[in-house]
Order: sequence, then C-alpha cells, then structure tokens
Amino acid sequence: MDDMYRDYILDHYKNPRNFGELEGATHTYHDSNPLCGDEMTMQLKIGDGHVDDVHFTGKGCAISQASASILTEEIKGKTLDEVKAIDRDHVLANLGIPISPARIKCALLGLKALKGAAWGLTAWPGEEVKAK
Amino acid sequence: MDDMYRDYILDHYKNPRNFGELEGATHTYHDSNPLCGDEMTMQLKIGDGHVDDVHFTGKGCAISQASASILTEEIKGKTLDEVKAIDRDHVLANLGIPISPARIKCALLGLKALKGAAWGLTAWPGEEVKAK
Amino acid sequence: MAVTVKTPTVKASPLDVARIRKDFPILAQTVRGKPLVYLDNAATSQKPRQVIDAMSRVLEEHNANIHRGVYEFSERTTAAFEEARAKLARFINAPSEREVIFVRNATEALNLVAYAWGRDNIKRGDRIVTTVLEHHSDFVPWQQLATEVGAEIAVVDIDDDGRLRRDQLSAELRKGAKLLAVTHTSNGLGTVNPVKEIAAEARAAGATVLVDVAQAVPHTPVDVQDLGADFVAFSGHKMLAPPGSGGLWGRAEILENMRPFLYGGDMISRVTVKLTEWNELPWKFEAGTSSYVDAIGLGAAVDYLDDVGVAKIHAHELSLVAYLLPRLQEIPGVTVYGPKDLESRVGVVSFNIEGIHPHDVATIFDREGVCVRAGHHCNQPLMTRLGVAATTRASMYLYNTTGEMDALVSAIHAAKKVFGV
Amino acid sequence: MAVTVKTPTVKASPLDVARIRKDFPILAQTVRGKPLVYLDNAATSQKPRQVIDAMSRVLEEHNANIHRGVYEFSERTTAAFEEARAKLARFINAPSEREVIFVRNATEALNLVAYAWGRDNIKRGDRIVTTVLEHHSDFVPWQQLATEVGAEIAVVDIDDDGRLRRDQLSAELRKGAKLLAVTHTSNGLGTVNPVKEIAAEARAAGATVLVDVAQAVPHTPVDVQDLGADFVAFSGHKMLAPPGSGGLWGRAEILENMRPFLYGGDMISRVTVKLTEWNELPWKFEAGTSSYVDAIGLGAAVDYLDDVGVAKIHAHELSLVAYLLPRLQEIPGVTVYGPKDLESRVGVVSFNIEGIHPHDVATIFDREGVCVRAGHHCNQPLMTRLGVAATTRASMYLYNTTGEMDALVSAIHAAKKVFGV
Ligand SMILES: Cc1ncc(COP(=O)(O)O)c(C=O)c1O
Ligand SMILES: Cc1ncc(COP(=O)(O)O)c(C=O)c1O
Repeated sequence: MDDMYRDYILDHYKNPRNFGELEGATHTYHDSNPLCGDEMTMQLKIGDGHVDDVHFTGKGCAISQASASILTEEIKGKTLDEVKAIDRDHVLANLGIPISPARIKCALLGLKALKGAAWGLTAWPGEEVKAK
Repeated sequence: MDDMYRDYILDHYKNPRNFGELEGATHTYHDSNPLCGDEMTMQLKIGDGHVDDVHFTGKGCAISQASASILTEEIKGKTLDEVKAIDRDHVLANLGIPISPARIKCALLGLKALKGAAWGLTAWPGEEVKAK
Repeated sequence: MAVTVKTPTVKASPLDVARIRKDFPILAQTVRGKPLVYLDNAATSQKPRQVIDAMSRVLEEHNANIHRGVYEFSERTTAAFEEARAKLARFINAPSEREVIFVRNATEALNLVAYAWGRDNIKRGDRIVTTVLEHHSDFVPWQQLATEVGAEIAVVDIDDDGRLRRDQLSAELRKGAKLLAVTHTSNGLGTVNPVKEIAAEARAAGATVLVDVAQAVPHTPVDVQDLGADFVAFSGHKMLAPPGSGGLWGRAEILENMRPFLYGGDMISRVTVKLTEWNELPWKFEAGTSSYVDAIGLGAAVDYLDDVGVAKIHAHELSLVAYLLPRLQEIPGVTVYGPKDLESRVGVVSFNIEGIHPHDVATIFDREGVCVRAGHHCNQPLMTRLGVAATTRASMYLYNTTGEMDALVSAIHAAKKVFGV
Repeated sequence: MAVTVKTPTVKASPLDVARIRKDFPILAQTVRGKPLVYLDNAATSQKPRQVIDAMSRVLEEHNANIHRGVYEFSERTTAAFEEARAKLARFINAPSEREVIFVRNATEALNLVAYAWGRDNIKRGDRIVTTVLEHHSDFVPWQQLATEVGAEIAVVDIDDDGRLRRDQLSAELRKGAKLLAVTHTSNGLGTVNPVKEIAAEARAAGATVLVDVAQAVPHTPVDVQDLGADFVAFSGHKMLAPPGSGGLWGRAEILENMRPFLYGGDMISRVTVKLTEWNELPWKFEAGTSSYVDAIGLGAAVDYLDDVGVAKIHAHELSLVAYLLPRLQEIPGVTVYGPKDLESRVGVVSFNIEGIHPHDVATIFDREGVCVRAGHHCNQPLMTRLGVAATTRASMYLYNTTGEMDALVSAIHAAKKVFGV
C-alpha cells in the first residue's frame, strides 16, 4: 500500500544492518530525540582516515532505525572527510521516501549521531534550526 | 446640547459647594482614583450623631467634583447612620445624568471618601468589585 | 486489570452529536481525501462557529483596548471581557469573579503560582508533594522551585492500573508538606483522581492544595468550592476556546496576600519613581494588555459547554470509551495503559501496538485521516514509570462518534498490515 | 518650543488611505450615529480583514496543537506558526529566527527579561539606568527587581520639549550601569529617542541594552542589528495583530546563557524526576501551548505592514501631525506636551484643554465619535514630571485622515463650548 513504509524501509527496520556494539571503536557518539524517545549510538572504527567499520545501536521508530541502517551501509570504506560531508538532503534522498516535517528529526537522528562521532564530539555544539 | 454636562453639573464643578478645609473636623478621609488622577478629601464635623458640617477638597473631573459637591449639600444635618446608608444608586440617581461604565468611579469617588470619613476609616478595607 | 465493560452494555450517548458536529466548521474538512477523525482533543480541542464568530465580532465591531478607555468601544470590549470572566467563574463555581485570573494557558497559571506564591512560601527544607501523573507543566515549575530554594520534592506513584497510590500519598502528607500539586485528570491515561478526598487530606495535613484541572474542566463538571482546593489551573484551548485563553482560580485570601507576578499595565494602581501600588484582584495578576479576544472566545466556549452540558459530555465520552476498549483489547499486540474500566476516567485511551513505534502508528493513522498523538504527552516521568518511551493516545470530545472509534480500530489494523505484525 | 511646521508646508501622505480603510471592517462602524474616528492607536490598533481572516482560517481549516503532532493539521499549523516567526524576524531584521520569542505582549517580554536575565545578572549594588519616559511595563519590573536584589535605579529626565536629557544619561552611564532600559518611542509624548547612539554609548559603558520598541515597530522601520540593542520588546496588538501576540528579540549568546522563564510544555527537552533539560532557542522560552492563532495573526499583520511599507506609514503619520499641530496651537487654552516639531517623533499628540479634565474631554469626544485616550497612559512618572495628573492623547495610524484631524479639532471646540471655556 505504501509510499513511506516501503519494503526496504521495513526490512532495514526489522533487520538493521551493522547493528550492535562495535569492538575497538575509535569514535562513539550518542544522541537522542526526546520528543519520541528515540535513542541512537553510532560507533566508528577509523584507520588511516577511512571508515574500517561502523555499528549502531538504539531503539526508535522505523524511520530513524532504517535511516541509520542505510547510512551505515553507505559509509563503510569512505574517508572521514567524505563522511563529514554527508548532508541532510543526501540522507533524505537516500531514504527515498516522502518525509513529513514532523518526522524529519526521526530521519536525521542517525546522521546526527554519525556526525557527532565523525567529528569526535562529546556533545552537540550548535542547534539544527536553520538561521535565516 | 448636553445630556451629561447639564448646567447644574457644570455649576457644581465650577462653584463647588462646601469646598475647602473644614476647621474642627472630627472625621477626615482621603481617597483617590489613580486612573484619572482624581484626589478627594472629605471632612465631617459630627456632633451628637449628626453632620454639623461637611467640606471637601480635591481636584478632578467635572463628574467627580459635581458628585461630591451635591453630596455635601445633601448630607448636612443628616444623622451619621443616614450618611452610612447612602448607596451608589442613590448617588447616581441624585447626579441625574447618564454615567457610562468608565466614569462610574469618577461619580462615586465622593461617596467613597464620604463613607471612609463616616465610618472613621484610615484605609479602605474591601474592594469595590462586586462579588458574584 | 478487569475489563468490566463489554460491547453490548454500552450506554447510549445523551448527546445529539450530528447536530453538534454542524457547529464545528473544521469537522467538514478532509485529510488526504478522507474524512477528518480528530482524536487529539487532550492536546487541543476544535472550536465551534460560535467561538470563532465571537472573536471576529470583537475585532470587526468594537475592538479597543480594555479598562482604561473612556469611550464606547473600549467600554463594550471591557464589558465583554469581564462578562467572560463572570461566565468562567460561574462555570467552575468560584465564590467570586475576583478570584478568576485570565492567563495564556494552564502552564502560565501554574508558573504564576510557583513564582508569586511559591517563592515566598516554600523555603529551604520544605516539602512539595506531587505525583508521577503530572504533566510537565505541573511538575517542572515545582522541581525548579525546589532546586532554587532547597526544598524537597516527593513524587507519589501509581498502581499498575494507573490509579494514584493513596497509601503513598497519605504517607508523604504525614511527613509534612507545604504544597500538594496534583492533577485532577491525567492527560496521559485519562485517570480521574479522587481530588476532593485528597484535597481534604492534604489541607488537614497543613498543605496548600493546587489542582491541575486542565483535563478536567473541559470534560467533567468542576466545582472549585466542592473540590476544596486552594488553586486550580486550566487552559481554554482544550475546552473549545482559542489558544491564548486560560484561567487560574485561587482563594481570595491567598491571592490577596501574594506578591504580583508580571509587572506593568493594568495590574498597577499607582507608580512613583520609588514605589508602586497594585491594583485590586483579579487585575493585580493581569499585566499588560490582556488577550481579551481570546478571553471573550473562552466566554463563548463556556456558553457553548453550558448549553450542551458538561455532565452529558462526560457521559458521551464514556460511551465512546466503553465502545472502544473491548474492541482494542481484541486486537492481538495492542496494550492499553491506565484504567481498563469506566470508573473515574475520561475519554483518553493510551495504547501501544507491539512492533510499531507510536510515531509510525500516528503517521499511518494520519494517512487514514485519523489524528492521534504519539509521544510522551509531556508526561516523561509517567512514561518512565510505564516502562515505555512513548504511547499512542486517542482522546475524545463531544463531537466524536462511535463511527470514529471504528475508524481508529481500522487504522490499527492498517498499521499492523503495513508492518506485518 | 519652536513651531517649525505651518499648515501650508504639510507634505502629502504617500498612502492611499481610502483604499487602506476598506481593509478595516471596524472603520465602517458608527459611534452614537457618527462615523468612527479612531485615534487611540497607541493603546491598540484596529485589525485588517487579512488578519481576522488568517485567524479564522486556522480555526476552521487546520487547527491542531503545534510542534508535537505527527499528523497533517498539526504540521500545517506548526508551519504557519513558525512562518509567522520568520516573517517577524525579517521585519525587525533579526539575524536569526532563533532569537525571536513569541510572548503575549511587550509587558510579558520585559518581565521575561527581568526574571530570566535580571535575577541572575543584577546583583546587590548594581545600577539600572532607565528614563522618566518609560511605560510602567518597562519601569516597574526594574523597580521591583532592584528592590528585591538591592540594586540601584537611576531615572534619566527629559527637557521641557520632551526630549531625553542626553547629558544626564551620559553621566549616569559613566557612573556604571549593568542595564539600560530605555524606550525607543514614548507612548505618552510621541518622542523618538536616538536609540542607536544611546545603545552604542551604553554598551561602551558595559551595560546590557534593552529597548522597548512597543511604539516603534508599528510606526517606524526598526532594524535590531542597526539599533545595537541586546533585547527589544513589542506587542502585536499595536501593529494590526490581535492581542495575545508579541515578541521578544534577544541576542542568541545572551538567550542561550539565560535560564528559562516559564516551565512546562514545549520548552522542555527531557524530564526526569531529578532533572530537566531545556529545548533549543527560541522554544526554550515558549512554555505551554503558544497562542498560535494570535501569532499567525501577527504574521499576517507583518505581511500587511510590509505591503504598505512602514516608512510610508511613518511619513503618513507625520503628515497628519503636521496638519494637526498648528491647528491645535491656534486654539486658546490648548497646551500640547512633548515635541512641537516633526523631528524624531511619531503620530502621538498629547494635550490638555484648560479648565476641562481629560476624562471629561474624552467623554465629550466620544459623543462626537472621536476615540482618544485620557489618563496617565501608564506613564505616571512622566505625568509627575509634566506636572499634570493626566493628558488627552490622540494617536494616529495608517488609516487616519486629515478629515479626522478636523473632527478632532471640532471635538475640542465642542468640549470648550460645553464647559464654557
Ligand atoms: C512604550 C510601551 N511599552 C510597553 C507597553 C505595554 O504594552 P502591552 O500592554 O501590550 O504589554 C506599551 C503599551 O501601551 C507601550 O506604549
Ligand atoms: C494535565 C495537563 N496540565 C497542563 C497542561 C498544559 O496545558 P497548556 O499547554 O495549555 O499550558 C496540559 C496540556 O497538555 C495537561 O494535559
């Protein structure tokens, strides 16, 4: 029936790729979306400027989990700079489904956690609200 | 032309009766209406339970001044109990002009000061808002 | 967790819902081509034509700033504003209009009490008793006040049916409490607390009693004198009025002894460079230009509710709950939170579907035209207590129908189909 | 007290007032059989059809509580609300929407700063500099804060023309000040202060600068970045929007470091029994359900003002003042307060008629259909400074006409006739 809950989205939700603790992670970032109670931790193992491995853990809605799962598949082997350059439009395009304004934060939680990890943050500095 | 600013109102305003300090006053009460800046002091000389004399001082709009002036004329010689029994409807009827809600406080300032004096108050106890 | 109500025993609603629905222009709208099924009434209610028109009428016919204008429009608008206050006072049976303060919403009312009463009456070492059922707006102000002054906060738990633990509450009150802050009706579960008994117990223990009636006033008759509270707080937008309107009721003796909250405008009697004197009640607590159009809208909403009858609205909501609950419980994987019977509850039904996050539920519902809330409902301590991150909440009002309950049930099946659960 | 403008040199208004008037349904009303002459715009403005319709449209077409609803109506209403914020931010040239907080009115904005910034930043012995021109809403919060914490307050005087005493102000700032709270435009006299220069001076002296722009934003272009202030406060209802809407702008660095003001609802990110985390700007300062209908009305008002052009509105008002002032000064017994020229002023004209109390003036005006304000205009320190208890104030806006100025002058003659002065 569905525009949004396509098979591959549900598949990523039910069978998330790269899910679980990453042993030997060099970069870890935890984030959450208190509005819906979603939690997400991204872990990277970076060697020689490349993503040797990536795992995530967390719980949340289908959109946030699928988005994170898809993202982990994409970035394996990428350079750290390439990871840092991924933007929200790219993630939304990759998801390939219409995302309503209320669900944007769900769709971007994985990216936010990934960026936090890639930049080596311990807390998120700015905020997501676009300046004028 | 005028319903409200009748000749006798303007006459009381311009030539207030019983205006000025009352020597030998036994009861004095000062009140004001900060909204319009009106000030009013009522002074009574009570002997044997009767109003032997009454004076008022103050400044304000035509309505408050005329209302006070008319009131002082009326109560001379009355008993203290009679003075205490005067109510707002009586004062408004005596004024004999239509008073809009915004001007009610002006019309009743004299009465309020008079009551304060008659009851021997130093500060006004309750408040004028009608209970339900 | 007994289910005491079965489908056949549903009491008929006392309302003529079809007629009522005609008063609400928004209910004729469609969402993505489907009829609107609005079940987010605990978040905010829809507004009848009568309220919308009352607001436009002020702005088109006699708009002027209130209280200080010596001209007819100002007098008419002032009269309409103060008449709305009188209606509201009657509606909650306040002893006097002087005790009814217009605020933006329940949140402002609760914070007003925390700032203007709390800062002078809650001292280091004092105890505030509250409950895990509270909306954040009746919890965080007390938490912050307690932190600021060094007071202690005790949070009374619920049992597994979503009922307040009276034993715990009594124990906490016995330890001594300056304030009991308790919700009348839970926005998360629909539980109605036995506030009258609780208030009596708290006052006997020496506590000031504040009751959050934001979910009560719209749905059940509330009589503040019968309740025995010291303060009650509520929002207009949950009771057919526009956002921007709401009320704080407090006992006159207490309000009179409180410092003001916001300073400026109408709340003032006299200002000198050195000193300021305050206006009388209720205006002492209404600083600046009031939201008089919203307040007049609230007056019109009270008229509407009075016409229909709040007791009937409550009975109507219960008839919907009685219809819905057994149908929900038949669906595999659906967990309903809170009371499963009709005893002391309103038309709020919180649930989860196994394997589907509430946000996904709400998104799929939306495509079916069914508007519900998914999230923590500003009830995070309660969610933690329930052991969930979020729930899906359907909340009803006078214009909802059993047909809409069916639509909700269908939407659940649709969601389960999408997720294959 | 030079009168620099004489009747013949009146500049033509750049506005098509006849067309504008058609947008304001209330202007077609009559008062006691006479056409409405509304000259109480400094108290509140009238509202165009576009604003009234924008409000009804929300309530009839997509009303839902904002920010947390995962369904279309909530998303549409949220979008309209945040779009209104964006419009407002552009209108005052705020660097970011994050810095624009919706409040009920200027009074709430000013108190928000006093509570959430003032209590942490003004300490015993600190100095607050303000002026005798302030509205009570920008004076009493500071007076009360100063009393509470033991700070000192310095009130800068005006000269006999109603202009701020810059020499005094400089002297006070040199003595040291934590805060300068100054009005941009006086609601009592219509004076426009040289706020940009003053703000620069105050900031150089180390003071935080708060500017009350409640009478400025509706009548003159305001650019907060150019102004150089740290906070500005204003009300929607004075700028064609409904009561219940208003704005506080503050620099992000300052807002981020401030504690919240009201607690509950949207301003929260996460609550546990022990601890609460706050939402991001601007929502950190918007507790409970916002007056989103009023805010959306304010967005529509900004659109309207943008369409007409605020600079043109200012020029229009000055053309009315230029027309009125010489006519007033011809009338024996009329005293005009404040600036008598067109330099740095808006369309506010305060005056008295010898021998007639302002309240009697306003009452007689009302019967002529002329609505003006009589009283202290929440400006008691200013009244004391002027040596009067009250004044009569005519204040203009985009829809007023020279014909209405004539009506005002006639009304003065009528009042003089009644009183025989
Ligand atoms: C200069 C100024 N500041 C503040 C205010 C207060 O506005 P509000 O009553 O909308 O809070 C006013 C309104 O009269 C004003 O003119
Ligand atoms: C029980 C309860 N209290 C307080 C509030 C806060 O209401 P408002 O957002 O109108 O301030 C709500 C609204 O959700 C509520 O349900």
